[in-house]
Amino acid sequence: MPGLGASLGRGGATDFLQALQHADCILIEGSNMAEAHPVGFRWVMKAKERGAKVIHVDPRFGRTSQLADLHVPIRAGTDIAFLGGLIRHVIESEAYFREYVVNYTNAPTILREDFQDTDDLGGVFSGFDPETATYDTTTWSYAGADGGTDGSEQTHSSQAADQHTGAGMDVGAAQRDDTLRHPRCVFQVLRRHFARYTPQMVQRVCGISPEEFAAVADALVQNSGRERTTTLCYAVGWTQHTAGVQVIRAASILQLLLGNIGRPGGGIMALRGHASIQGSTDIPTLFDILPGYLSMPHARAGGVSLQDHIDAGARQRGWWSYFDSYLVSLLKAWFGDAATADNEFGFGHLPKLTGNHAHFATMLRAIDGGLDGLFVMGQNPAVGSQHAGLQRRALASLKWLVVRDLSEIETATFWRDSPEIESGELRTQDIGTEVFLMPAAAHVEKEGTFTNTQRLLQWHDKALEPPGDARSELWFMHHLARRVRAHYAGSASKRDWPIRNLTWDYPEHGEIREPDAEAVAREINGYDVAGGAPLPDFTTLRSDGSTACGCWIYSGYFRDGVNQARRRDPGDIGAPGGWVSPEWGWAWPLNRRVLYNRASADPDGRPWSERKRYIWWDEQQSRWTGYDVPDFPVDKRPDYEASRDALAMEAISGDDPFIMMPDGRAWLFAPTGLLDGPLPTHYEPCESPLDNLIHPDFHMNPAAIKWQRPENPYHATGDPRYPIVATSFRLTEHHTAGAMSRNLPWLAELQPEMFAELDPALAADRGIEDGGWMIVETARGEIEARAKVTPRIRPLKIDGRVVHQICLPWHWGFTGEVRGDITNDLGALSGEPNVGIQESKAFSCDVRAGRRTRPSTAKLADARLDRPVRPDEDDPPAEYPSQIT
Amino acid sequence: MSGQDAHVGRPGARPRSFERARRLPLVGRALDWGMGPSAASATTRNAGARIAGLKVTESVCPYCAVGCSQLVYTRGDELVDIEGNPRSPINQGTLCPKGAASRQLIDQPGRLTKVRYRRPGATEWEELGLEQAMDMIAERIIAARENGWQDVDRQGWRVDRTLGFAHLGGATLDNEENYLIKKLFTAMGAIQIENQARI
Amino acid sequence: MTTRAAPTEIAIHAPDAQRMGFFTDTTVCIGCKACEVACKQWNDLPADGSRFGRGSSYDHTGSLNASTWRHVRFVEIAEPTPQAREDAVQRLEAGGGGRVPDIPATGGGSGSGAGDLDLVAIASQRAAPPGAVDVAAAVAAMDEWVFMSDVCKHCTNAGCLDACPTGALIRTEFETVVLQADVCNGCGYCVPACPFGVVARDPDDGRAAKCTLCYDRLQDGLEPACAKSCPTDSIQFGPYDELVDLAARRVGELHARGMPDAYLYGASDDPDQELAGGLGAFFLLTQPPERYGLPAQADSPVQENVLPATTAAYGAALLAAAGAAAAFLGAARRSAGHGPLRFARRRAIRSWQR
Amino acid sequence: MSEHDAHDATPALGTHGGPAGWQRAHPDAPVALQRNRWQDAAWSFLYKDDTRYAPAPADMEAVAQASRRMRAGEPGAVHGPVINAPVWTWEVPLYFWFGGVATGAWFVSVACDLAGDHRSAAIARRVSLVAVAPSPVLLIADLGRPGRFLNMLRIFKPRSPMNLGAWALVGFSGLAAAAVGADLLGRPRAARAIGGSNVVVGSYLGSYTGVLLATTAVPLWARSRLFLGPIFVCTAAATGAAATRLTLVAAGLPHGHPTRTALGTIETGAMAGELILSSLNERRLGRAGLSLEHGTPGRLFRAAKWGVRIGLGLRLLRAPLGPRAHDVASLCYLGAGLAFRYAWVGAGQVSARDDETVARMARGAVTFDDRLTGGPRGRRLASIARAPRGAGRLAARYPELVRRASLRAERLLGMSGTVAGRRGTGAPPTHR
Repeated sequence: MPGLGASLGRGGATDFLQALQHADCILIEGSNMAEAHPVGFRWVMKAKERGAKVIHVDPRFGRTSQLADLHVPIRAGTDIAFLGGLIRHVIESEAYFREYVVNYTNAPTILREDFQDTDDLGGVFSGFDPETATYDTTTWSYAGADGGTDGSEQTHSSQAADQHTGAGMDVGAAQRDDTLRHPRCVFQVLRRHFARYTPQMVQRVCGISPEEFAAVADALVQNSGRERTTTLCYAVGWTQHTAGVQVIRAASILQLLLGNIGRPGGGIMALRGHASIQGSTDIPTLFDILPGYLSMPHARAGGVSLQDHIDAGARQRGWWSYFDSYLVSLLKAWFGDAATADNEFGFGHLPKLTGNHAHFATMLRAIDGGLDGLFVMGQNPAVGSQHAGLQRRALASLKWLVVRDLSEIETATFWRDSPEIESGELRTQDIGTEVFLMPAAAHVEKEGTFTNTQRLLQWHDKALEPPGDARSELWFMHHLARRVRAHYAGSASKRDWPIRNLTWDYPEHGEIREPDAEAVAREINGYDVAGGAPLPDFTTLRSDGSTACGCWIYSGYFRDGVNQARRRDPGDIGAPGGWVSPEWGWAWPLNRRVLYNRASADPDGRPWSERKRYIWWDEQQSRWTGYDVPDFPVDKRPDYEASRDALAMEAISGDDPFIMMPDGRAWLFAPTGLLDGPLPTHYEPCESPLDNLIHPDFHMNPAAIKWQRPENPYHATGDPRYPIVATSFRLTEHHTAGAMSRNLPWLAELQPEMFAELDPALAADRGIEDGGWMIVETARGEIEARAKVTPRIRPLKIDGRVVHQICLPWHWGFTGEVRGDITNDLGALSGEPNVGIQESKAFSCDVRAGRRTRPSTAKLADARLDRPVRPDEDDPPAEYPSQIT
Repeated sequence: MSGQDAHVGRPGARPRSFERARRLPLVGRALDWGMGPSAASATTRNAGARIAGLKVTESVCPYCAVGCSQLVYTRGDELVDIEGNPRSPINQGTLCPKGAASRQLIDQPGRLTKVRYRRPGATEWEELGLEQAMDMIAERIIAARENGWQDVDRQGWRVDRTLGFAHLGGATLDNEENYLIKKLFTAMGAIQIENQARI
Repeated sequence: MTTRAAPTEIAIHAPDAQRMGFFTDTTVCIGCKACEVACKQWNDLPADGSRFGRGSSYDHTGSLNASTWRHVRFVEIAEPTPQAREDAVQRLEAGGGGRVPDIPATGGGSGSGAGDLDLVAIASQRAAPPGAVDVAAAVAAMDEWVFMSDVCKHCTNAGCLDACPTGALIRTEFETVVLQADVCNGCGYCVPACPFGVVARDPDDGRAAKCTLCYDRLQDGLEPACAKSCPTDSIQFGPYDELVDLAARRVGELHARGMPDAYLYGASDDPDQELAGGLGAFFLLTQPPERYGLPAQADSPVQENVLPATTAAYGAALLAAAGAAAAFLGAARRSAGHGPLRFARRRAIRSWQR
Repeated sequence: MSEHDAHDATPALGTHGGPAGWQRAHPDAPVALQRNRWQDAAWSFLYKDDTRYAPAPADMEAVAQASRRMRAGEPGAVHGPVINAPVWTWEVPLYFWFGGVATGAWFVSVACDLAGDHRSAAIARRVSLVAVAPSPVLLIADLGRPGRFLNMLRIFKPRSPMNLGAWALVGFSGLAAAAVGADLLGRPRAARAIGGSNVVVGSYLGSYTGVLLATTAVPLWARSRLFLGPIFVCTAAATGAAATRLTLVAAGLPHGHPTRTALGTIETGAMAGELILSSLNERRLGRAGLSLEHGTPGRLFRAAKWGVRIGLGLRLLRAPLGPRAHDVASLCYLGAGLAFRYAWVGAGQVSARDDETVARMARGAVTFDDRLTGGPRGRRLASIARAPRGAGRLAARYPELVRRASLRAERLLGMSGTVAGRRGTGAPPTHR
């Protein structure tokens, strides 16, 4: 999550669920927590009964809102405007936690003179190139700090390359004004930037009345400071936007101004929707990063050497100065004895990126005939991915497809009963895709770790043998690797070097020859190359090839050869600080449960208040101590003053709690790491019935990715055919695309049919009856759903006109016990510039009563006739809008 | 429960007629006949939790990311019960409906136990042996790798990669599994490795 | 505080058992239905299908039945009183004012441009045409979305228990009412004898079935499955007396927080006012009981009616027997007396008795 | 696809009809990883003293007040279902009818004996035995688990009318068979003695069916609790007498025989009584009686009443029409009796689904006597057996009250057509 990473240092929730009980106010926005995370909401309820105020800001009055003290309806996709209003309120009313802001954030840091804000340029920051729709980020740097990132080399797809690293920026030379009065200090820039976000503007953009706005603002301000803390909880309602990362940035800025990061009951709780989605970014099945958020190498003229890559990725100061150790240890873990200093530890053999190879780009490649095969493991893109109709067409263009799941999901049967077959656009006999549907093992039939939303690694033991030919992914990958390696064993080709030299000697056991998950875990944890002893943590990693480690941030989870993730001791919950339960599982990094917890103490190392005591400096023992593992060098005195030219961790002073950042401070203003601006700015969603009132010249995020293709038509702003705002949400009773819930009769009966929630006025206007059928239409498709006409959805008055919103769950598809139309048939492919996430939480549509008369995606059938044949190069053209019509 | 005594003996509070009849000497007892120990069956008298004495395994719920701990009770290879782990400080024994239904996730209708294979252009599934399927997949991934291989890109920069195959998924997989996916596929030169959602 | 069942009613005696029960606090319920599923999971009950209902909010399984022993009710539009509806129209027409959350089109600001809210035009058609959405009613009911996990009440005066002719229903040592599946012969009498609509007969199996308060789990010291799974502890399980005390405190606290409508359903009332003598599974509600499909007052229909009904019926039967006798004796006397037809009658008697 | 298709989620796990086995896997072993004596429940309780969930001891009076206030007055919107409808099928009313015939015939047999007509008495006993014979079959057929019929006799439970009824059926059948056996063996005195004693059992068999219905939560039945028994007894007496009469006529009982006269008097009197009681009850029922007016039960109820009226008319006109007219009247009574039974059982099912009536009954405001007597104390069910204050006086005035109520009902019905209708529609729902 670069939103959190660029602000605070690490892309993970700063908090854990039990800590919510210590919050004095909980703002849930962009999340439907009670429905999507019911057990997590347990701790919100505890906080509420301890006196906390719970606020839910959401287009839909859902089960979360019912339990909240205050529900504020908001127009979907306007979160930055609302958060910006709160930021402005906090600054203008001087309600910010001054001591925290001055000491722990980069508010006092002075920016370059040539930085220009959106106010100066009518909606973009300095460095914007309308031709490529990208930014040169040079001018966003601190004054005096030379280098900065070389913006010209940035592309949309290089995403994570520099986002955590800020490579090359010499923050040591940065100047600060602790009075926060310097006109070019971050604080003053921030103040000016958000000056437009007045309550009146919030009302015009979001549809939130000044009274409601004041109620939220007062609650946040009153419940922040030395004695009190506020937590923000969010989920994909914030991230799945073309400015999603900047929403998280805005939330970070707000929490930093209020002084809530790193403190018990504070922080930003990212609520992930899949058991191990945090784990699948930590150990990424993502194209642009290597395990532990190390960037994948990018191709460049003359080739990229290991040193080039380290120079691009490492920082001189802060924790990222050890980038080289982590990368080399990873290469040692992968290539073993073959990786030596002489051959750059095999670095040169890693595949290199040249552009966007994310999911959507890949599927578009597939449509164009540029992809032979696809593995789909535990995912259901035919239902669950944006523009599902396009996804299914892409599947039909493959030569082969391997699907691994528990049951026959839509992705595996698209050739038989998809809407495209129904419409006659595709004929089963003509689909040349060879499909392997492999039975998978369920969670109790294998062992391993999930990394849950609070960065907690929990080991699950194996209770049963998988039935029949069902196997774990571990088994599948292991035995596939065995075959592939056997094939290439005799090859002398340079390109086969990584396969030949890949370390792959995991012991097998049992009749089915299941590889040993703990052996894999030990490799991830890391070991001493000479002796093979497990490493205690990542501080022991070296760049000389003496250590191997598959994922540096997980180093320590097999400390002392003990599976730390398998620890199951809750401890004494009632003891002071006992609620942290540090012996239950293992959280990365180093079992820290609250990140940046040095900030729970004041610059002198004393708790900000007795009530919010968490980590403090123990003068007698001369070390940091408390309820958690200190997120700080444990013996670095609070009064340690780093010299200006100190490097690495020496450069982090005793009162710099954000050790991942080169200046040890959280970034209100992100001089580097983001591709669409150093500060969040309100842009309308890609598809919106309304104009951007704050920056009329730039309707949507100018750096966002759009694919202008006939099969991916977009709605123009204010298109009268699509006047309604749609958003999607999850129900408690189902899970994601339904593969894990629609087949379960116990769950299927609880929510048997696809429905859409709409307000009574819209229903009356369109003649839609509660419980009757209705159709939701976009340029991509039309789906039918039962109407749930409910006063829980309220029309909003936006800038003088009434805007209706509809809310769509997205759990149904064309197989399973209960079936229904696919919400994702409605959306268009679009991409947030930093991470490429789609905008599925706000788009425009139209509704009418009745049932559809043709298959859901039939209207795009003709659009594909003029598609190009196989492209001559790797990257599909991603066209970036320079002007939005 | 001091406050409650005030109600007892309140003026006008009289037992109902049935209660009065029941309390009549001798005859009143007849109203309770047939409700005593004679009504309980042997099964009821020996009732107990069917998981008593079963093997238990600690697991983690596979649905959302809260990380609820589960207790899995099994009799040999038969799954008997999945419920919340009361020792977990996260969920303290509770589960949401999905977690509570996860026994049915394992024993769901239509749970796959055999490889299904669809030939190009075919209208029906065929069954395939696991080893045969693995061999076929290995053949195809190797062919796709070679077919999509690039030593250099269009500008002549070294890329050492293949665009022949891609991977999607992982958010509900174990870390160890994702690690092997990333490790093998990256070593094979694949870069199009993606999962559920990019956050 | 409740009329405790006399010991003879208890079928299973255990030396230190005490009354156990459920306290379901709807003010902390998130409507997740975990209880419904956890119950089915533990008791191995099948899914029994559902239908997408009109106006049923998120409830598609309808009601408790033989294979649904916990059921979460959702009440979304509690049809407002005429006065509340009228108030809503007024508020709409005023284009603002009133409590903020009560205004459907928020962000309107006070007094400005209320006229262009098409909502008002629709709402102002005070009597909505049949079938159309009643906007004003909807507005009046805006924030009244309530969830309630329903279950067998384990009544002190249990109609099903009183009715059961086979002894399949018993009161256990925990003073819960348990249906013994190995005894029940499916007579169906308990179904209408339950004033709460809890017990039902399974159409496939033929036996009646209902919540056992996890009698088998209690034997091994385990919490019932629903209470254990409840993520927000809306369902609380424990010794009855402790639960009642806790629940009463909770009501007091909610009253203090400005929720005067919070009340206990099935506990803490005067003993003679208590629902069915006191419910072993009682509820904290915030709306009138009928919103949740609960009767405002109830007692075991058997205990209520059996004595007067039997007296009337049996008395009538004896009267009928006496009447029959009287009719015969009267007829016989007439035939013995004088009259124009007496010879014919005597002839008839003689011919019949021959 | 129709608009509200039910989804059949074929069970993957789970068995119908009861909890999973209550057997421990190992009889003496504990449950692994769970603490005994509900300690886990206490340990994991979320709202302990560190919260303000329930901080202070409550004012119990205020708590009770809140409960009573929310449960008083008009119910407002009712979101049903409140109670479950009875599951009894066609066998049950038929059983009621046969049981009634048997009882009525037995009464007749005893009366015959008393009047000295022993031949008729013996025939009546046989009629009764024949009528009671299908009863167990019907009763068993209605059970969900017919094989477990004998579980009814597993215990003796006076509290349960059905249990007593099962015992009564067994007792009655046994005694009836014994009496008929005695007849056949030429022991008339024994038969008479058994017959006399069987009146005690028969009186219960003939009347408990009304009690059975009255001891449910179904508004129509529960609120007719003082009427149902007498009505059912009337039906029993009338149908029993009619059946016996027809049998005796067939056996050659001559016209003018006092037994024939007496039977005619009994069936007519009983049927007239039934008609009067039913009409009276129907009117006092108010909203709860709506289910007797609509749908199939309503049609059956009307048909039954017409059957009775025709029977009464035929009997009055038997002089001009001849004796056969009386036989037709007897048949009318038998048919009417059967229709009454089906109507009462069927209407109960409709009534149970009328959520608003159920709710109103619970609020103590459904029948007219509820209003006339000022409603029961504390809004309790009006029909609760606890005597209200001044019960003695009330009992004395009850007939008068019922009369006034009926008048009032007629006025109200005449004006509005419905009583406290279901939001204006008046008709109770016929399906859910």
